[in-house]
Amino acid sequence: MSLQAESLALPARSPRRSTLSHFADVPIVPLVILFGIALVAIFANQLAPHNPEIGSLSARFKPPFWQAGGSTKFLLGTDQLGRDVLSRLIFGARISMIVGFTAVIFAGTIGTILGIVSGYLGGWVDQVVMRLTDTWLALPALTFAIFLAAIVGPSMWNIVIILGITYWTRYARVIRGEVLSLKEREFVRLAIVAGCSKWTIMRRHILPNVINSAIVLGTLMLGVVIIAEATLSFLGVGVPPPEPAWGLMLSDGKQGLMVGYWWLTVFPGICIMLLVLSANILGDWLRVKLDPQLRQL
Amino acid sequence: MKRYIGRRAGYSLLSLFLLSLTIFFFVRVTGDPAALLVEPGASASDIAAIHHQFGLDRPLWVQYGIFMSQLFHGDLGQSFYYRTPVMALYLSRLPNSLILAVAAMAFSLIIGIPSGILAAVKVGKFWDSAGKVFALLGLSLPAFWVGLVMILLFSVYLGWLPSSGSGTPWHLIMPAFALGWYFAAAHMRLTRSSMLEVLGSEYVKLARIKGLPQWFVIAKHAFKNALIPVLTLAGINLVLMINVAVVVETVFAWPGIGRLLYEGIAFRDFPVVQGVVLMGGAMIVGVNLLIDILYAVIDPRIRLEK
Amino acid sequence: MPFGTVTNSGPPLLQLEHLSTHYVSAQGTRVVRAVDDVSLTVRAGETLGIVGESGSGKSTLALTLLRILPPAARIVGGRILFEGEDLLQKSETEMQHVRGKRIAMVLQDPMASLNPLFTIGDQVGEPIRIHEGASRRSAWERARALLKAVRIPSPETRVKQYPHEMSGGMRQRIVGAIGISCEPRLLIADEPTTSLDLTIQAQYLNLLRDLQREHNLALIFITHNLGIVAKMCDQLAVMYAGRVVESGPVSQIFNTPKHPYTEALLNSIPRMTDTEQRLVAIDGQPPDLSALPAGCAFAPRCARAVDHCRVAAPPETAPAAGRTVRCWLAEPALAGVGAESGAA
Amino acid sequence: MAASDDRAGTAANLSRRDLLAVAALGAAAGVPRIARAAAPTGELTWGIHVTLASTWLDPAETQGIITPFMVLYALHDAMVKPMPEKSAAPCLAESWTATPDGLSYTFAIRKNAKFHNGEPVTAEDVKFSFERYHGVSAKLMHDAVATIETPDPQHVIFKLKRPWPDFLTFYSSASGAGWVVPKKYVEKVGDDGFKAAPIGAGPYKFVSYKPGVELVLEAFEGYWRKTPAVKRLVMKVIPDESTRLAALKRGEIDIAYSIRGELAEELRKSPGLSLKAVVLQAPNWLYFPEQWDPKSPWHDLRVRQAANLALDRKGMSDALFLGYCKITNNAVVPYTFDFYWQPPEAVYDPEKAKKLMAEAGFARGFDAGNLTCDSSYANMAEVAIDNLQAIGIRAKLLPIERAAFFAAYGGKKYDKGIIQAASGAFGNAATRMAAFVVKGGAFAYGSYPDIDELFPKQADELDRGKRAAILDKMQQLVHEKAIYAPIWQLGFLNGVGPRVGESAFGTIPGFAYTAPFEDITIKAG
Repeated sequence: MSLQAESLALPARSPRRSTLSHFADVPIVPLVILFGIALVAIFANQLAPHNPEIGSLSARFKPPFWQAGGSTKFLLGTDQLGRDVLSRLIFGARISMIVGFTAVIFAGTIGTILGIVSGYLGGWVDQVVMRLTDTWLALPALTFAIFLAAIVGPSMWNIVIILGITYWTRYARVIRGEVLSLKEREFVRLAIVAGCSKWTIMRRHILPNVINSAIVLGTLMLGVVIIAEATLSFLGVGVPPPEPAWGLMLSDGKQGLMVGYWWLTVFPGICIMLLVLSANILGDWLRVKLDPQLRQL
Repeated sequence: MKRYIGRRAGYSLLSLFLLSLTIFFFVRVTGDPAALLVEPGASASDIAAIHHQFGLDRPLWVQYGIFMSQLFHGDLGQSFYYRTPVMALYLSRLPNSLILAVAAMAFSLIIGIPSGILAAVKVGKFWDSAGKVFALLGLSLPAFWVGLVMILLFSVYLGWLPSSGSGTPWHLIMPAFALGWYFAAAHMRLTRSSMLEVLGSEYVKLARIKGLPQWFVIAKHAFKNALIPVLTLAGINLVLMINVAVVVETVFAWPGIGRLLYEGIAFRDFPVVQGVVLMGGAMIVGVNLLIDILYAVIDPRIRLEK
Repeated sequence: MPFGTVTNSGPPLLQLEHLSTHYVSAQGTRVVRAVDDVSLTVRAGETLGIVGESGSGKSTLALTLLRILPPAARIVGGRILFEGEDLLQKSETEMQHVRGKRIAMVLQDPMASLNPLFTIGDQVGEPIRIHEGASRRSAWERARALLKAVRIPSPETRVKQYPHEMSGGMRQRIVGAIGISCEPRLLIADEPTTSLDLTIQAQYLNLLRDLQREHNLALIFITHNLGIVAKMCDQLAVMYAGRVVESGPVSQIFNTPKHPYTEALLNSIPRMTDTEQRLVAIDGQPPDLSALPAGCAFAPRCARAVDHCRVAAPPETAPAAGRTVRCWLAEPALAGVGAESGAA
Repeated sequence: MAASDDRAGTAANLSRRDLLAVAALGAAAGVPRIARAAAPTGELTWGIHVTLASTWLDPAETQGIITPFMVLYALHDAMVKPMPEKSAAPCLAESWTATPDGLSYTFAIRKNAKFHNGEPVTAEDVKFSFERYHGVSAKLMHDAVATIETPDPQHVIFKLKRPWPDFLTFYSSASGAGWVVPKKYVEKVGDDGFKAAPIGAGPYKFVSYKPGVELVLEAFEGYWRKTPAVKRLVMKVIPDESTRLAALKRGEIDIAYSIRGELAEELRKSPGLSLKAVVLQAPNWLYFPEQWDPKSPWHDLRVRQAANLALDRKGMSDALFLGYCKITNNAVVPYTFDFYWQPPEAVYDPEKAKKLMAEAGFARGFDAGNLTCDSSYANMAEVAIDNLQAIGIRAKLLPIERAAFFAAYGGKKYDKGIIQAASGAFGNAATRMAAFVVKGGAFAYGSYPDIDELFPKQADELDRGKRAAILDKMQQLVHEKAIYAPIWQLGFLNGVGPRVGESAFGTIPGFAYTAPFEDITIKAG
């Protein structure tokens, strides 16, 4: 047993570990936050006091209830169109979760498959995939987003597709690297000797061994994707209004910052921050737990 | 190694060619620049006139041929919107982008590396958590928001720094920080984990067994090894910074390349989009080669594999 | 056959008294007793072998001696008397003067033990420069001499080379050279041969033995290979679940093992045709060090365990001079008492 | 002349703060201030919301959008252009006459009109500029004109192929053809050279330009109308609205274009800053492309009328534009255009709207599909959707990036649901009808025969009164059939800093930017 493993993954990794003790040191707070956001997203209809998309122009810019002029009718105030900020945050949780998770899964699926195929088959397949990732890197995410938005039109699902298509390369690179080292391992060689087909080996032997890395990367990418979603909104090609996406709220509300309508950006900002922070802390933990080798983002 | 680099360069040229093809056709699918140069309601003949002026009335493959032959002569064509050569535009913006990227990179490394090391050395202690939270905050807040809050705080309330524009080092501080923070976080993270890995390595253990003082172990045996992945990432990030700075450039009215590209897309200025993306691609290729060479300088394992 | 010209005489060079090192998880909820109440003695020039399965605490014990434990580990009790001084009372700076100079250590992975970015000469000469304040040049000279001492051909060119240019056996010898560079009194070798093939292994063991003789070194040899113990060691300590379950002169233990675990280990020797092979002959799994059973940690795997073994942990007893054992069966009287109290 | 140049040189080397100090000193010392005609002093800085393009420096490139004119008004001058006093004011042309048959226009050039290089503006320059013009309307204009005669340097005669009532409209405001550049200089330096260092006949001369970043201009003391009061103008591109306001608050800029919504409120509240609102010649509207489909609810006039009644234009304007939008109730024709017809005032009456819906058989409302709009106007559309929802018309917002939106709008891709759009195109009521109402119009998804019938009649009508009557009738029909639901003419809100005396915002009706530049002053003291 090396010191490295000990220092990173304490307590010592003895082969006989109960599943429970495996998760004994899980970071509780981030997990609770993520579950909380997920619950809010699921029960948004029950939780939200108002319709998130419909407001009244006569009730614009009401501050949160504890400030002068605020009322308990709108606990966290109202926005530029008189919509309830709390309700929008609650429904925003749903959109952020859907956008975040599906985009990450989408990107992860493409990237993992291409990474495995490219890493395992090598040769011209590898070259094509790697050239493709090079090309992708040269096209900034935003360029893509606007192109795609122009072609397919903006919608929540298109944003998911855009983010997925943009970020698959990170998976491809990491997974490919893993596969290259897995290829040299005994069990893969044994499988080859045993006469398994390439596809069987990739599916049965390689995939289960890289899935941990993909999960860790996915947790870390969740944050990246959510920030990217907000940035696309800032550039006017994000989730279209009036959907209450957090990124859109942050971007729409930024105008109010200078006027003193701080609640328009601070609340969605905190929500995004909590979600991304939690995902990242959890991702860091998972990385240590599942895959100490995975260093790059 | 020369042959290796040569082959790599060959592949990179291939990706650049693919990129030119992709971007050329992609940009033409997205819309008609003429529609943006006239108000809605303009006549069809007006629009046809613009098409003719820009050469958009010719077959696509002819347009691509012209584009490629110009490219061969180092000419990226003429901007539809600015009516000036794209290369000149690009070069006029490049210094700004470079200054911003280098300053942002300096910020991110100056903050990222020492605090990453600190977080790794004091694992599980206050500095580790502080470093982690600082790192993750940079990742958790969109740059446009950080930028606006900074303008509000340092320009409007405190009056210390100019709100926007370029020209003096004072103008550079806020955009460089806003851009650098996100990357600082990434660099700190990588420094931390790479440092942890190196600190957990057998040779660092051996160095401590030798009785070397802690700081010496960190400074000599750990730092240099841990730096390699960080430098690699920094190299790639430097190029990314040039290409993705659009948000920061927009907020701080910093006249860089990100903004040029963004406007190019918004105006369907095909030559600008093609030019900027290709130049960006060329830079990434260049930096990747540079990293390979740098690697060889730092790491004797590669240097000697002739 | 145990080798050893030095007998149990003279003052102890190193004396461990009830040493315990625990790993504590970040939340403090889990405690792993990696080293638990270990007492051992090593005399100058003597070789002590420590054997045990993976995770039995051998390596942690070695790191405890040098106090280079990972942050989560705590030395929770005991004393480490080295040449009469308690190492646990020393400051970190004082410890730095012990490490490398008075106690050296050879790690198990020669491939990973050398920093890939520095030359061999630099790394071999480093302890000399640090501990003896030697100049760069004289450290370089000494490094060359050391390479020669560990029988590395053409040391003049080798000092200028980088680790990746060496074979595994050569690297392990270089690590050995680093170990003896400041002429320490005690050398700890943590499974130094696991990653070497058989011939090189034998060469390396011979080298270690020669070095030991030349420098009158005390050697602590951590291994799971009883064959090597038989070849190299004077004394033997068998570790199980963080504790020393049996210790004493090698010949005595080999002839009359007192602990069922030791017995099982010895029974597995004939089947070890490959030195790489792990101790798979014993049924069952090593215990989870954070959730040890109430009684003897070996009881669940012990064929001869009685009820009492599962109730209380056996104390360390001395069945003969220079020998210790932790087993109720070794002390039937005690076992009987235990059985009564267990029945009551 | 030499002395004044020296003074100017000294002033240019002083920073703005120094100049203020000097000015204050002057005031304190009681030096009598000369009313005008003194040398221009000081510097003003603009924060521009769009990207400055090189093409804006050359009137020959003028496309059909209004933005280039923010620069053209400073650098160049036209024969005839919209000015505060009238929409076709004599500028480089002192006067003009048209023959009764509408086939010949004679312009007399102002004698003291000079280019920045000191050379006089001649008939040759005017002819050259017209022929050189290759902006959007170039073909239309070049085709209409048979010959251009220059009997002497002071006179130009345009001979048309056939009568064209809109000639002067296009020559004066709807294109760049009437803006004059120096022939000799352009021929010497070429088109690219000209864009790199343009010379015009406007009140400000070119100093430097960084593409997309910054334009610096300096007062031209030989300008015919008057000597500008401000020595230097700097136009800086600051794309982000919040940043523009921050820069204005800090005094980094003096005039900030386009400050909307909450930021406009903040601007209004900020001491020392003032809000200047201008009504653009860009009406916004909702369009119902399904109205020609008998199966669609929109086919029913009452439904379209209900949609009209449902829009709370006033509330929307108050909320989004501080009430500065002009609610004309004319869907596509701006009130500043020739042949504009004023419809009855817009009414907000959701109750009546619901009643109409019920009468049309939609008491429980209906799903209207998407409301598609240019994403830069999504905020407006969000309110419109709320308004429509209140009377049971349920639509989903689909904001599309500008370029894609107009391409698809013009390509007749949005044939379902509702379209929210706007147009700031130049022209008059007839040009707007052609594009948005009558059969074959670029943005007309259908048409009504009675309106189509009227259109060719007005085009051939030389009598202005009769033509106006036809166009009035057409606009009235558009209103009565509720083809559109007009929203308003957009209020363009800008910020002006404390140092600015006269900002020249809103002096030219329908023009969004500061002009004429020679009228702009820095506050004394």
